[in-house]
Amino acid sequence: MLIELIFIALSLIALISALGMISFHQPINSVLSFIVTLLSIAGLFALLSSSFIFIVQVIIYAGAIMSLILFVIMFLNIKEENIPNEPKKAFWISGSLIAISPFTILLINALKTIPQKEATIINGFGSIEAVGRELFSKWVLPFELISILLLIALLGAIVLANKESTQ
Amino acid sequence: MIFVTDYMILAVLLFSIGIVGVVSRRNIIVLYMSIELMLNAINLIFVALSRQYEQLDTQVAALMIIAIAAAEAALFLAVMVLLFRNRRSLDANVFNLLRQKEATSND
Amino acid sequence: MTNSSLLAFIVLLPFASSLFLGILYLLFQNKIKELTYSIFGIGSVLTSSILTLYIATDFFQNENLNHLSYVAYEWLHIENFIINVGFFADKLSIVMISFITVIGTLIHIYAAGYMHKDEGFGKFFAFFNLFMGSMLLLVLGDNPIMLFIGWEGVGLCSYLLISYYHKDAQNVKAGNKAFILNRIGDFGFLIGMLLLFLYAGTNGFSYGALEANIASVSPTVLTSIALLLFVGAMGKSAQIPLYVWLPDAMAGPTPVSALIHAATMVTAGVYMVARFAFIYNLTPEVGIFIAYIGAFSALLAALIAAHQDDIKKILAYSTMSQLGYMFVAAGLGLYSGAIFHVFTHAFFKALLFMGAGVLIVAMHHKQNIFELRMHRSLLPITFVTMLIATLAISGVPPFAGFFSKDAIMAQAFASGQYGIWLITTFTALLTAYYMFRLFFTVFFGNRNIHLHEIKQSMQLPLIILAVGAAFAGFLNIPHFLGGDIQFSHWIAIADRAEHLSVTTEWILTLVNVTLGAVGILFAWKNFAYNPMPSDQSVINVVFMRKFYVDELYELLFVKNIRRLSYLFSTLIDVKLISEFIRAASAGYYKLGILTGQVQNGNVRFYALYMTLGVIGMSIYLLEFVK
Amino acid sequence: MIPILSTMIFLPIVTTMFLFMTRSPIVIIKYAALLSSLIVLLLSVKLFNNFDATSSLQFVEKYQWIDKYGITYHIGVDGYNLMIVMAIAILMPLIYLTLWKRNEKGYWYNLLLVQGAVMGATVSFDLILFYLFWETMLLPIFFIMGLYGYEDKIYSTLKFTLYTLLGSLLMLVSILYLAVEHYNLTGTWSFLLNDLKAMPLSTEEIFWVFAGFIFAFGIKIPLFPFHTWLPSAYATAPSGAVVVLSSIMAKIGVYAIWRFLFFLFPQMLDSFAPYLLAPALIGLIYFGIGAIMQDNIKRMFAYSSGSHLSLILIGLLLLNPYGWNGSIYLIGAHALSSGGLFLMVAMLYARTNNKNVNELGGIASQAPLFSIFFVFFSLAIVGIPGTSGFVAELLIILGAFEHSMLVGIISATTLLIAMTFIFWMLQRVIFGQTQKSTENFYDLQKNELVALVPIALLILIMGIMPQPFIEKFEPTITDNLKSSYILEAK
Amino acid sequence: MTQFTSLLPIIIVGSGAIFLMLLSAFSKLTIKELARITQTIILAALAIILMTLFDDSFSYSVYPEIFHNMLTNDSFALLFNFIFLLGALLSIYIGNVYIEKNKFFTGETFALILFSLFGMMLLSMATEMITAFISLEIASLSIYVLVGLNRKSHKSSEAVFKYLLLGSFGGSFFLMGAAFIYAQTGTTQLGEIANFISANIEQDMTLIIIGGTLVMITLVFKISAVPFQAWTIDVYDGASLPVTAYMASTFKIAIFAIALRLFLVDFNLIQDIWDQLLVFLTVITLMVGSLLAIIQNNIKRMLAASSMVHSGYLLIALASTGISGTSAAPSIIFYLIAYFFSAIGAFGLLSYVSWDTRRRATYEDFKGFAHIHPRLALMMTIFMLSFAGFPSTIGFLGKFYIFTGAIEAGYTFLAIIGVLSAFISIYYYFRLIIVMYFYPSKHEALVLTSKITPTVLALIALIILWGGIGTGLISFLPGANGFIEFAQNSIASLFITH
Repeated sequence: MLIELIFIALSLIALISALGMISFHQPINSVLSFIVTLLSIAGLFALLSSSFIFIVQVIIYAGAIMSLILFVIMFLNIKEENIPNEPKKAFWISGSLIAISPFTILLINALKTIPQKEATIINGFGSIEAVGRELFSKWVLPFELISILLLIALLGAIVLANKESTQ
Repeated sequence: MIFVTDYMILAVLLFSIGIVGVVSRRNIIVLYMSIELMLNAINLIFVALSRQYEQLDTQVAALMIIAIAAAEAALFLAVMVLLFRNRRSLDANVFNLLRQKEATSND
Repeated sequence: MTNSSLLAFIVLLPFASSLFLGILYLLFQNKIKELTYSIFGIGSVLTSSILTLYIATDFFQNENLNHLSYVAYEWLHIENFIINVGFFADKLSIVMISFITVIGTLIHIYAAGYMHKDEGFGKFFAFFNLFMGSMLLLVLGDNPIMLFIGWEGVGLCSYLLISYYHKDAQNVKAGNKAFILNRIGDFGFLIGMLLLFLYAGTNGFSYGALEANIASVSPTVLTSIALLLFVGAMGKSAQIPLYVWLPDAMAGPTPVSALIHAATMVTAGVYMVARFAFIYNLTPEVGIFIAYIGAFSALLAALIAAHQDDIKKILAYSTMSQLGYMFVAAGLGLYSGAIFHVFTHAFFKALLFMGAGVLIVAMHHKQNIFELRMHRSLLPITFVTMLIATLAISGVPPFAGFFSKDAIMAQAFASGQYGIWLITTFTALLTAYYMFRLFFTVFFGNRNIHLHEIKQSMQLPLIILAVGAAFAGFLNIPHFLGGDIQFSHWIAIADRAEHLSVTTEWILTLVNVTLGAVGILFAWKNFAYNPMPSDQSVINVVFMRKFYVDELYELLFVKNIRRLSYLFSTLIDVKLISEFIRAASAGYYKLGILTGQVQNGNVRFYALYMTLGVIGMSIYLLEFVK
Repeated sequence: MIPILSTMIFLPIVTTMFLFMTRSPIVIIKYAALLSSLIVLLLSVKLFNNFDATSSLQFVEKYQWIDKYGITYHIGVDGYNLMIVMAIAILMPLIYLTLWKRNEKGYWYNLLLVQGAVMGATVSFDLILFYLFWETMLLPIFFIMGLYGYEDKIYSTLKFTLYTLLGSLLMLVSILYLAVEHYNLTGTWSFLLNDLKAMPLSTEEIFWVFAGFIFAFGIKIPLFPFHTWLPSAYATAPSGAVVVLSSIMAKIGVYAIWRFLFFLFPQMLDSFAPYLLAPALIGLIYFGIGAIMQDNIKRMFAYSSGSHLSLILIGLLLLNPYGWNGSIYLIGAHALSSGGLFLMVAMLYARTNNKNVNELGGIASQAPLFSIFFVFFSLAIVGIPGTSGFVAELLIILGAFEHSMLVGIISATTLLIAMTFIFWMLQRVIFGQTQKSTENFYDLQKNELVALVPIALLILIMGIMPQPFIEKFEPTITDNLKSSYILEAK
Repeated sequence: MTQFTSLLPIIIVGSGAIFLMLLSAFSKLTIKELARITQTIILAALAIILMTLFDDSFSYSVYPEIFHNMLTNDSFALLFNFIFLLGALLSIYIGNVYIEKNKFFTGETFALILFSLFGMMLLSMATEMITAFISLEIASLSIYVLVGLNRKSHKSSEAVFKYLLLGSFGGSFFLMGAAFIYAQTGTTQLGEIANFISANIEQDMTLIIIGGTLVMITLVFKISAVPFQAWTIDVYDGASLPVTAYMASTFKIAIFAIALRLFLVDFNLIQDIWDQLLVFLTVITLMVGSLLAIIQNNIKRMLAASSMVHSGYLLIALASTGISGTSAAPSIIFYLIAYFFSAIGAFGLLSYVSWDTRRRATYEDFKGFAHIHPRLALMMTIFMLSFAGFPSTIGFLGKFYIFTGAIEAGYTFLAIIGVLSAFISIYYYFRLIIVMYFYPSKHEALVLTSKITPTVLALIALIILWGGIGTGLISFLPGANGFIEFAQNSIASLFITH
């Protein structure tokens, strides 16, 4: 009973904050509300008894990446005039929300075909060592590739953003 | 009764919201975050799937996706900096140098 | 028994020499003497005329020799369309070629004098020989195709010779006119010929084979064939309605007018009708039609001729008129009479033209009869010979024209075509009138005029021809004059001759002679010594402008076909189709510009397109998800 | 034993490549071009002599090319393409001779290439091979027109190219469709003419395939409504290109109808002849009349050759021996006469720099030789007896009358129509007073004379004794025809 | 050992990339030397591939005990890797002038090129969806960066922004699709997916279908099919020419590697679901692509738009696969080869003649080009003809092959539409030839220093011609035959089960 309540609460928060994220005018506000979304999703991870992902989500995502964004926003010291004012924003958002509905409905209907299963918490499932074992046994190749991917991201970020070589 | 599919449905909703964000906003930062939102929704599905089948490999997949998201984040921020340097603006509409100019010659 | 391959040589010689002369001329133009040209030019024709006479004698000597034929080689052989380059001579063609070659030779000799000091001397003789060759081929060919080849050949030569003085665009126009009208005739002729093949040519296309098969053809088809073939004759022999080219054809040098447009080519139509007697005998109604055409042509020509001032034009119209007589005869089935008139007419008409040529040269290339006025004693030979010719053409006994024309009119009367008889008789009166109008006007002038000197080579042929014009008639003396039409008997064509009682014949003849006399007297009154120049009254102008037929044709055909051409090539092709294509491509391009608007450079719209695609796909897939 | 046909195709092409690689000077190029084309001419004479009228396909060369798809290099000569092969072999050297003054390398290269290509298209018996040559022969013409053409050249070049390519692309679909059907039937790929004929297709399948082909050929010929590229192309193209276009390519268009449509689906051709006959007849008159009011002499001849090609097409569509032999003969005859005439127009333009009929004139008094030849070729076009044209037209008209009275009469009008504008043109161009543009009009040069005399002689010979030529192809064609259609005996 | 050799090229490229990265960071080598190093690395990889390239078709899983069937090496992958390496090599060779003259090319550039190669090679071998996506991301990210190399140019930075945004937007659908497929099959291994489908084909396949569709969305986005095409023109236009050449010639092909694996093998049985969808996509891609291409004045943009049209042709073939007919699948490979050579040639030549400030970008700039650079113009003509599918070029055989496949599959109308857009393409390809040849030259001749570039271009032109008319008679130069054989082998290897 408690889980239901938590789930409903978290999902509502997630949805609302997500909507907020896409509708706030100030980037700072949307970043913050996005962080709320991420955290609530993290909570949902927890409900799905995958503790490791939960941790990663909280630390890396909500923690690292988002603060990085905040940092960049500060770094660029964006002023009001730099922020686009979007008069038709509401119209766009609502319009596209309606427009997208077939897609959403399709996916939801499809998911309905999955056999129903109650989402109870299993202890020990998705613990760090379990996931780690999986990661280093079966998923070793993708793991290596991910490292290279991050390397490229790093390199790319340097190439794109480094200042001195532009003049 | 909460079923695992409900999580997935929520994820689909978030995914759609992400799409809506990409389509309807002009602020580059928001565009970026909408894509992040989509990735998160996918993560949620993956995790729910691992709960559904009680398999771990989709959780690993979720990890991978987080990493991918991080990588993209890095590039995004770099590009943002680049763009902002060039044009002092976060408005996606400003960046339309490459639009189709009126073609002139017709023979 | 002669070697029939001689026939081939008769045809070949002129062709060969014409080719030779042509090359010679192209290589050296005027660098070599006129003599060389004339030797080859005349020599070839002379040789073939000698050969002709040699063969002709055979025909005279042994009665049972009806025809010679010689096949050179196979020209075409597809299915049963088998055409040989073959030559065929029966008495008809012998008559034709003998006077063609003989008169041809004379005119060649005459031309050598006439064309003296002309820069195109060699070219002229090349064309002249080419003409002789084609004409002989026309007569001697043993199947309609060969005839047609010659037929077109002579047309071509007349084109080339009419536009001989090509510096003046008018002459070239005249040439075009002649050739185009001829070709219209040929168009009909060709169709008729091909139909003839398709319906009667199943075993062979030579005259003999056709004659054998002709009975099997259905009458209606036969009628149309006969008509179509006659269309060809209309063009070639300048009958209504295709006659308008003949007067303009006088633009060519006078020998050309004499040879082509008087003596030989124009009579090809008559020859053709005679040659196809076996068809026309089966289609008498067509014959009547032909006769009427001939009669009206004769009348019309005579009427116009009476109001012309240009000497050559007068002679041209008189030619047309005489041809009319010939067609009357042919149409009414008196082929021998027709051919006989061709024969006699060749003499006196050639003579007339050559005389006219002499006058023109003598008077420094004037052509108006009122300007040509002189005293007969200045050119005695010309005067005498032309007198004979004029008498002959006016049908005054005992000159050649009298016999031939008289027979024709008699035939008309005999076969009950009184209308035709009336017309022809009236035309006879007119003929006498306008010919003597010409004669008196020219020769009864004052004495003191300086003349250009005349070469002997121009005088001599006149005399020879005069003899012919005077006595050729006696070859075919009708019964009521105690003869028995030897010529008609000898030539042996399937005539449909009608016979009259002797008295009727006498009456008709007397009528003709008196009418002729009246005409002559009338002419004497008006034109001897003090000619009255043609007045400008409306009717007269109408006559002089030849009833405005040229203008009518111009209006009806030439203008419209040019309009049509403009419509097709400019309006439809350029304005309509091309513009449409242009517009279509331009429209497509515009569409492209429109499509280009999606590339508005705005990333959100790009995402939007993608999303729309996604939504579309989802809608498409919704049906699979229940 | 050298492979005659392949040599005739590839000698010019290889020559071109060699010259291009070695960057030869223009003089060498000229002589090389002339030499190679003369060799081709010799070979063609040899071919003509050894050609055996009784057997159908000869001088066959057949190699696997792209065997994965059964695309074969299969070439040969039979009664249908003999005339065109000869025409190409004879005309090309003469073209080179008359264009001797042109000093642009590109011009010569492209002419050599097009010679090879048209020869290939004429003799190939594999549909893809044919398609390859058929498309490739367009390219040199495209370049010649675009590079050395006259005013408004680019528009007309593009128009011409797009027209022709549209046609051939649709033809490609037809070819592929046939091949696929053959594959479904037999399980093996093949584009050989012999394999693809007599396929059991449904009527509307055949109809569409047929339509694809006819569209391509119709544009090339050109058939009546598809002709608007023709006048502009002829008007702007330089003479070399025009000669090739009118004397060779257009003929290949007609020939292709025989080679492919007749061989692939005779019944269809039989049932469709009437519907094609109508536009052909219209074209005959339409082009003929259209030519009358043309002041640009090249446009005039464009229309005139359009008219004659319609006649050739008519002869084909009559589906009787007279018509067929006639139009095959006319292919040769018209190739010669129009070739000669266009060459002379080239000389005319080179001398006067003027294409307007009304501004020419008086040439006869300036240049007798030139005028004689010009008049002669004009007469040959008109089909005066004694020239090769007459024989062919006679046969076609005869066939037309055997077909039906109406068709006969309409096709007989060619006697009149051609003449009306030709003679009017002669009157204005050759005769009359000398104009400003023709004041210093010099007569034929040696090389030009050398080029023209053979054509003229050939025209005469073919006119005076046609049988030796006709009997080369007549037997095979008549037999083919009879074996394919039940001819109602008239 | 063969296991190792099959990995060796990838290892060489990957380690080479890292090596270069470090090298460019810590050493003062000139760009020329770096380029030479890169070339040697690629050549080494090529050499190893060449050892097994001509074997008849084979397929085996690479180190299954380590990689758990996430990588497969087969003729298919081998051919693709060969093309990628060749593409990279040629782009560097051809672009050398450009690279030397423009300062924004640094050591990192080559590192990124190698990284992208690394990604593409993995992509062609990957048989597991997450792995495939990661390799795709590796390739994409490095190419994003390559697009944005020229930081000074606003266009370039705008291009990278759009590419990055839309790329990751489109990419996310792939993952969603993977998730859905997992949701039904419980696996992301391609082989097992195939087994699952064939095992219970009669059951309801909703999730797989939708998953497949979502994956397809990403793929059609990458090959820029309408309506996912919008990014193409902008990105091609914004990127610097050697990069454009590189991505145009290789990246699209890489996408087809995974697409073929998925749709030819795994979704083979349920493919007919997508038929109408694909047909629709094909038609609008061809139409809109043609429309966009004719209105371009900038050659680069024209080629970009025309690349959509070429994707359209490929989609024809893709739509024709699965159903009866054996030619459709190989025809894709063959067409890719044809397109590869034409594209690398055309873009390469473009980059060669416009390295400097007096850029030749538009049709206008190419007026009279033939009169000052006849040989280059000739090559460009050959490339254009090949693009247009003119006979006696390899491009013609490509189209020939695809249309044959379409007709064989009963899609005659697709073939006709293809032919019509080929007809339209004549206009914009021939337009370049026309301006090059038929107009007087406005520019003075360029100083074209490099000797190597024209040679390479000439080589490519020869390959294009030989690929069009090359005959089986000459065994050591198989020409068209050889290419067809490659295509058929590689496709055959996809269906080898192990």
